[in-house]
Amino acid sequence: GGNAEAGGDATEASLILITPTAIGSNNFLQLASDGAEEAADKYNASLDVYESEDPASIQQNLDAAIREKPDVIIGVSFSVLDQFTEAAIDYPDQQFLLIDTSAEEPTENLTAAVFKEYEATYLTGVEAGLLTEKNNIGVVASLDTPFLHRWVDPFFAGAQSVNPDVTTGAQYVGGDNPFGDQARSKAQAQILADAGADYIQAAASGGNLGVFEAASENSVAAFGVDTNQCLDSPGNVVDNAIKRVDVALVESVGDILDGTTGGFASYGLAEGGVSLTGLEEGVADSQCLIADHPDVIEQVTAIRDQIIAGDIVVEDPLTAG
Amino acid sequence: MTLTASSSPAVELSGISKRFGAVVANDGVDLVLRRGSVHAVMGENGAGKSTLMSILFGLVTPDSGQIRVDGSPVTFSSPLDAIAAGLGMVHQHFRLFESMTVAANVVFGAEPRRLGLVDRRAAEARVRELGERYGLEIDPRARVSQLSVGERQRVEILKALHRDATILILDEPTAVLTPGEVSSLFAVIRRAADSGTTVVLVTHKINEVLSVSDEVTVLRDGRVTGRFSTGDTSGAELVHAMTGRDVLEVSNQGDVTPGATVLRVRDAVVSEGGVERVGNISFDVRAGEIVGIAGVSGNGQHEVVEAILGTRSLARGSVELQGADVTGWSVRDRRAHGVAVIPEDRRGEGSAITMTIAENLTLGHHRTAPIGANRGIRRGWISLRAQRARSRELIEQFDIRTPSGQHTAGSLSGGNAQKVVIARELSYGAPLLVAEQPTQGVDVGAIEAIHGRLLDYRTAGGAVLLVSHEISELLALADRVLVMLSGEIVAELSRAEATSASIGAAMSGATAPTATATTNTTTPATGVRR
Amino acid sequence: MSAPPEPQVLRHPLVRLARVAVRHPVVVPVGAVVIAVLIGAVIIAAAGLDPLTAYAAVLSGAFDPDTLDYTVSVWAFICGMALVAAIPLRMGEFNLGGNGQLVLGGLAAAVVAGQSGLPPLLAVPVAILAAAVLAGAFGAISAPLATRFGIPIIISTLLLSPVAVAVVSYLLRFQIGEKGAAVAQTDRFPESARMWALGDLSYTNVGLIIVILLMVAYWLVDSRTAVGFELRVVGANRRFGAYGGVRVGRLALGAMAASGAVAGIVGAIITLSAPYRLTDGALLSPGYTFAGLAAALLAGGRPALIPVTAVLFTVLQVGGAAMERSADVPRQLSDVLQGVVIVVLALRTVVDNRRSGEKGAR
Amino acid sequence: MQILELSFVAAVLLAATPVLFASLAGALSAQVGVFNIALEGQMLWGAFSAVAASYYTGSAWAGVFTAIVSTAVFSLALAVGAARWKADPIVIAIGSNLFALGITGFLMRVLFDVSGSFSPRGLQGLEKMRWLEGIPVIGPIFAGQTPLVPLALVLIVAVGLWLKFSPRGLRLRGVGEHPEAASSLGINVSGYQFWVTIAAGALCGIAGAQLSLGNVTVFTENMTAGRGWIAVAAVMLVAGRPLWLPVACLGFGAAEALGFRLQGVGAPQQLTDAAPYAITLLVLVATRIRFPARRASISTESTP
Ligand SMILES: Nc1ncnc2c1ncn2[C@@H]1O[C@H](COP(=O)(O)OP(=O)(O)OP(=O)(O)O)[C@@H](O)[C@H]1O
Ligand SMILES: Nc1ncnc2c1ncn2[C@@H]1O[C@H](COP(=O)(O)OP(=O)(O)OP(=O)(O)O)[C@@H](O)[C@H]1O
Ligand SMILES: [Mg+2]
Ligand SMILES: [Mg+2]
Repeated sequence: GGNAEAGGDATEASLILITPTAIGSNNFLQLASDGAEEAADKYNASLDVYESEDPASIQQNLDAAIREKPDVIIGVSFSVLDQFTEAAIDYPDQQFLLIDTSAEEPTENLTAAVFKEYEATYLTGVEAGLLTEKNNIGVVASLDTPFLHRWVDPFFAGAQSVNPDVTTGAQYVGGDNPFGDQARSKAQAQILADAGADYIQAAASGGNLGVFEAASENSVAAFGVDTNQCLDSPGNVVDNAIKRVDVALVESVGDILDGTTGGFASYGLAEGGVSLTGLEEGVADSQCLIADHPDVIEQVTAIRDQIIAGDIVVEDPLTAG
Repeated sequence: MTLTASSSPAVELSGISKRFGAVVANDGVDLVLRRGSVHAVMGENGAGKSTLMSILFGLVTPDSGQIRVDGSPVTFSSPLDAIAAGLGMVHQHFRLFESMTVAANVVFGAEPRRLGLVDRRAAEARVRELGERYGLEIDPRARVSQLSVGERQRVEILKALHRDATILILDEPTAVLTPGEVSSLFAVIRRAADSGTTVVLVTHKINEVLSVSDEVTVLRDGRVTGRFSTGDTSGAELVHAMTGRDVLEVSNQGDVTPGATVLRVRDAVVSEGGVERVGNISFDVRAGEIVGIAGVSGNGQHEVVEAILGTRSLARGSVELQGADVTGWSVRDRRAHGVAVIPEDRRGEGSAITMTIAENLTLGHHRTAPIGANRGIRRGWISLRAQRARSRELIEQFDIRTPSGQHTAGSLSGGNAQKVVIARELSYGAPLLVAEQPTQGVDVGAIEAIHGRLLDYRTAGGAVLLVSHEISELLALADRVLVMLSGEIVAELSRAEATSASIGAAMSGATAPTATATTNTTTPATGVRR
Repeated sequence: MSAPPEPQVLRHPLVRLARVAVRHPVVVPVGAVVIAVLIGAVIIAAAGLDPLTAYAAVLSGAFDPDTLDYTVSVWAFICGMALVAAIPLRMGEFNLGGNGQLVLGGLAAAVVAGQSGLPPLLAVPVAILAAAVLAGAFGAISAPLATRFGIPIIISTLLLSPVAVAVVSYLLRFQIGEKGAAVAQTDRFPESARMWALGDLSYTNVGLIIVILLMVAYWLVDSRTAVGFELRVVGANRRFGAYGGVRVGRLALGAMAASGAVAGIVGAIITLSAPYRLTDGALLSPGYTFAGLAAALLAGGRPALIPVTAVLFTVLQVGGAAMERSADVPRQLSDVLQGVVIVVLALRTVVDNRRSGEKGAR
Repeated sequence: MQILELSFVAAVLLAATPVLFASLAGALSAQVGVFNIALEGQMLWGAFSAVAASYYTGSAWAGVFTAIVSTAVFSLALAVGAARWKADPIVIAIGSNLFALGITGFLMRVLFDVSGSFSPRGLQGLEKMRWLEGIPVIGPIFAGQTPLVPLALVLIVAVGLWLKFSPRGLRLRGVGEHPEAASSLGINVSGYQFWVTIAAGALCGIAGAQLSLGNVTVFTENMTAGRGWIAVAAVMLVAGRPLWLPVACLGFGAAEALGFRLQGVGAPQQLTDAAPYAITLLVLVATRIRFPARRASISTESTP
């Protein structure tokens, strides 16, 4: 968190980022805040980050932000949707940007950027399906919420698409600190490992570190999310379902500052908004295990292209019901 | 009685003063204790006896004054210092670890060791050895929670003796003992004194002082008002020194004819953990009579009281109050229907020491006028003004020694705390009054007053059930005496039949001679154990 | 021998007044706050930040006229949760299960508001009533657990709370939640089932008045009624209460039910306010339960003091967020300060009691 | 589900170890009559200071040592307040739990400039006892654990026996059971309470260190996540008797691990969340039915 005054003393624009909960160990929110900082740098803008605690404090932060009259107020995640939709109607002169969610009836001053994380997770699933020797894979996710299923169901679907024999298991961290309890996430990864899984997708936010530790102590490899987490635990992470929140945020802010507002941009594999580390430049230096499997990369690249071409449609667990 | 006046002073206290806020508990007290003597300290409630003993034992630091042991000045900053100087104290309120064994309690803090661990065998042997030497036999492995009051007191004395105490302080040791227990305690005290131990005995009971002590010091309002050699004084003189006046013994003249039955107990059985504490007893108490219940502590009397009040339920049988069967009623309903109880355990049950005296006097009146402002719709509300006025009145009427009703009950001396309970219970004006050890720890002047009030209660048509260990109290007050043993009523004695001898005999199981009952056994015959 | 004479100056009426004033129950928390603020300043300064700026930001953030509306609403919730803690505290018990009772209240309110189709004038009262009943019943469970099984209320409430939270979370996720939403939450309630507004205030609504009424009721019951007296008697000595005819079991049941019901009402008010839906976890994340517990402890359960101590925790909570927004001081500092205030207060009351020598004087 | 597998035992033990240390702290405090619910906050502080020290020194054992010492210092407020000044330990504990939550998050931001988690590259965790590998039974259970895991069990048994058989243990128990009685026998009651509370702090320090350098190698905001409260419940469950703690704590661990495994067959995550608490409550209810509370003590005179 904190606020970053970017661009020296004479800033040309102002941004305020509102998160739905404390950033804490939530790497998704962390990424959004990194993206906002990057945008502030790029457009020589000032940036304030307001961390909320609950719906009422989201509203309160939003009110405070509106009083500041910045060029763009950025809201992250589905949790801020209600408040932003209403504010956009009440304050038509204020520009709002929603990241990772979009309004059903958007107004001109409400721009949105959403991601198709499920497409990337499908690809990590494909990698797991190809690599698994025990034909058993799993996921450790923070909570059993519809949104987090974007890292669960497509992973299994991708694996099963290339390896119909694969069996699956999902574990949800829960407890008092679902987004940061590494001890629990590690114990749960251990359970998956004990049950015979050799590839595990980590979608436990701050708890991913625990999954990687479990991987290092068992003959298991893990997949990370959002950024290149291979760097966090070299030798234990195969690949990552990257989500370019930062890129999307920077681009959207640029669009708004240029006067292109409204509507929503969808960032999938086609738009380069989500991807795998293994499909990017510099795989060799990524510390990811996938670098040792050029054959797998080749197959995954092909499937990625099919998805982009629309030959394969990955189901979004959110809309799938 | 041995002559010890000439022996050297073991302890000298001079000019001891102690204040608690506005209260001067000790005011320049001088006290000389001679080696091998039994020294009684007497005084009214709140005279400062316990405070003085606490100072002597290092529990309370005096504001001024000096203590000498064997002629050399000492300062006790904690009981540890006092213990090291050869003092031992048996507190008014027992201080025992209930979950532990007798041996553990005795050696606690001064444990025999083997390989760095507590040597349990040595500890048990020590308890047996001391027990034999002083006539304090008790099973070292028994758990304190299972001991009777008298047995607990032995443990307390053993604790002091284990530390080789040469000066033994006993603060009101007889308040809860039966006559048999008292005489065996006195035998122990004599034995100890004869072997060189100095004993300080705090008590309210003149006859005890006269029978066991060598010297007497009397305190009043924190000051010494008399020093006597027991042989040269009389009960009347001591009472005068304590109270500044002569005290009349009040007694029941048998001049009231009992009226309707107020309390009717039928076939009552109380059991606990499968053991029958009270077995199938029946009795009545009528308006205008005082029925006494005699018995060694722990023979079911307390359970009977609890069953009447409703804090304990009957396994079988019934309790009728003023013609209504109240067996299944709550305490509140029974109280409303007309029963008041002066409980045995005034601190644990009869009061809340952190609340004010006024609040302590309010409980039970808080739903009735005038405190529970019971005018029409104002039912259930409390009138603070009425509460205050009432507490002022009762403090005055019952001579409760306190600066004001807004002080906590915990700041009162033992006897004054008892007066608070008595004041509250008598002022309900309930048709039935159950009084359990009502004069426990109360000074002679106050005993006179309490006895007077109980008689007045009866004369005014109240029914009184008096549970007491004091045979003299029962003889003075009761119209009839029931004697309980092992949870059953073993005798009913009319006023004419009741004598010290007849009650005592029934208490100990009719024919058995009382004095020899407790020799050579580790489980003395104290009836049902608690 | 009498006590050492007091120096002449100390007997001056003004000095006496000052001494009484310093010991007055209202003043004790103030002293604790001053000490806590100083300790906090040391921590801020040690972190290389400016304490004055930080505190100024806290105060201006909390009392900024623009946000006063929000501040007052937070104050109401903290007061409400302080009552939840204070009622059992009076009889010497700790209710650490406010979270579970809060979410159950939210659940009941959400079910009534979302699926009833009640007319506008009825929907809100019925929802609040349902919340009070459900949460009250849940709170009451701890009483028989204590009287029948000897499980202290502090433990049973602590253990029951996460169970209730999990159940509500489960229901939201799998049973009553909005379909297709990214997080587990209900649909928005219809206009008819939203908390009645107070003028054109956007955060504070009729919920504030409800909480104030609850506080007045608690004050009256505590100081002026037989039930309040009985609560305090039982708090001081349970056996004394039982002997005096207090139905301890029933009283505990009533106190825990009332405590739970108040938590339920707070949960209902929050749920029925903007954004008019129950979201998994949203009732717990602001930490009203602990702030309320802290305020109640700080007030010693005394009804008249709760609104005052609640102000303190409101300022720290609302101002803490403002401080982070504008003064670059990590938000966690407000937890630090709250912790320090509570600890210092617990220590100070003791010191004061010793000095005055009046044990337990109220 | 493979409940009887040794890997399950190892997992349960691992999950239970921080709670074991913390509950020993709670049980000792209970024995001297201090109701210690500050375990959560102290453990959190221990976890933080262990990671911070390991980061600065590069040695995990220095981290453990620092956690022990600094958490003992951290517990001073409770020790002084509850033991010396007779303040309400519950209130102090609630305050210090809040303080711990705030200060660890605050320091993470000002010292390391991160929020959420702190696990810098190269942070040293505690070594596992790999040299036990190959030994039957012992190997599969302990080889993957830090030495602190067996230490927890050994310590609990040692403390339990010490309490029962040593003079100081006897006195310590007496202090809790009847402080006036102990003090009238010359025992320094507040001294015992003070030092036991400090020792409890040190134990919570180890608990935290095991959590942040043993179970995992990272510090996360609020990483104790209720484990201290579970320890409080465990102390309740065993009525303060240390020798029973392993049963209670491993019971919790098993309940949790079982809950995780049930997720594998379709149980909702919320069941896992609720299970340890619900089971504890049920066990408390069950045991209380069988052991009715002891009768109130008899007292004779009531002078305050
Ligand atoms: N801790 C205390 N705080 C305040 N006042 C006290 C305290 N201890 C004793 N007092 C007061 O000091 C006076 C002397 O009390 P003390 O207990 O010594 O009397 P006592 O002679 O033992 O009386 P009793 O025969 O009733 O036991 C009483 O007025 C009592 O109220
Ligand atoms: N002879 C003895 N000397 C000293 N202490 C003893 C002796 N016998 C028992 N104790 C102490 O008395 C207490 C009860 O002892 P015991 O061995 O019966 O405990 P226990 O019933 O096994 O304890 P628990 O049931 O609580 O585990 C303990 O505190 C013990 O240390
Ligand atoms: Mg006395
Ligand atoms: Mg045993």
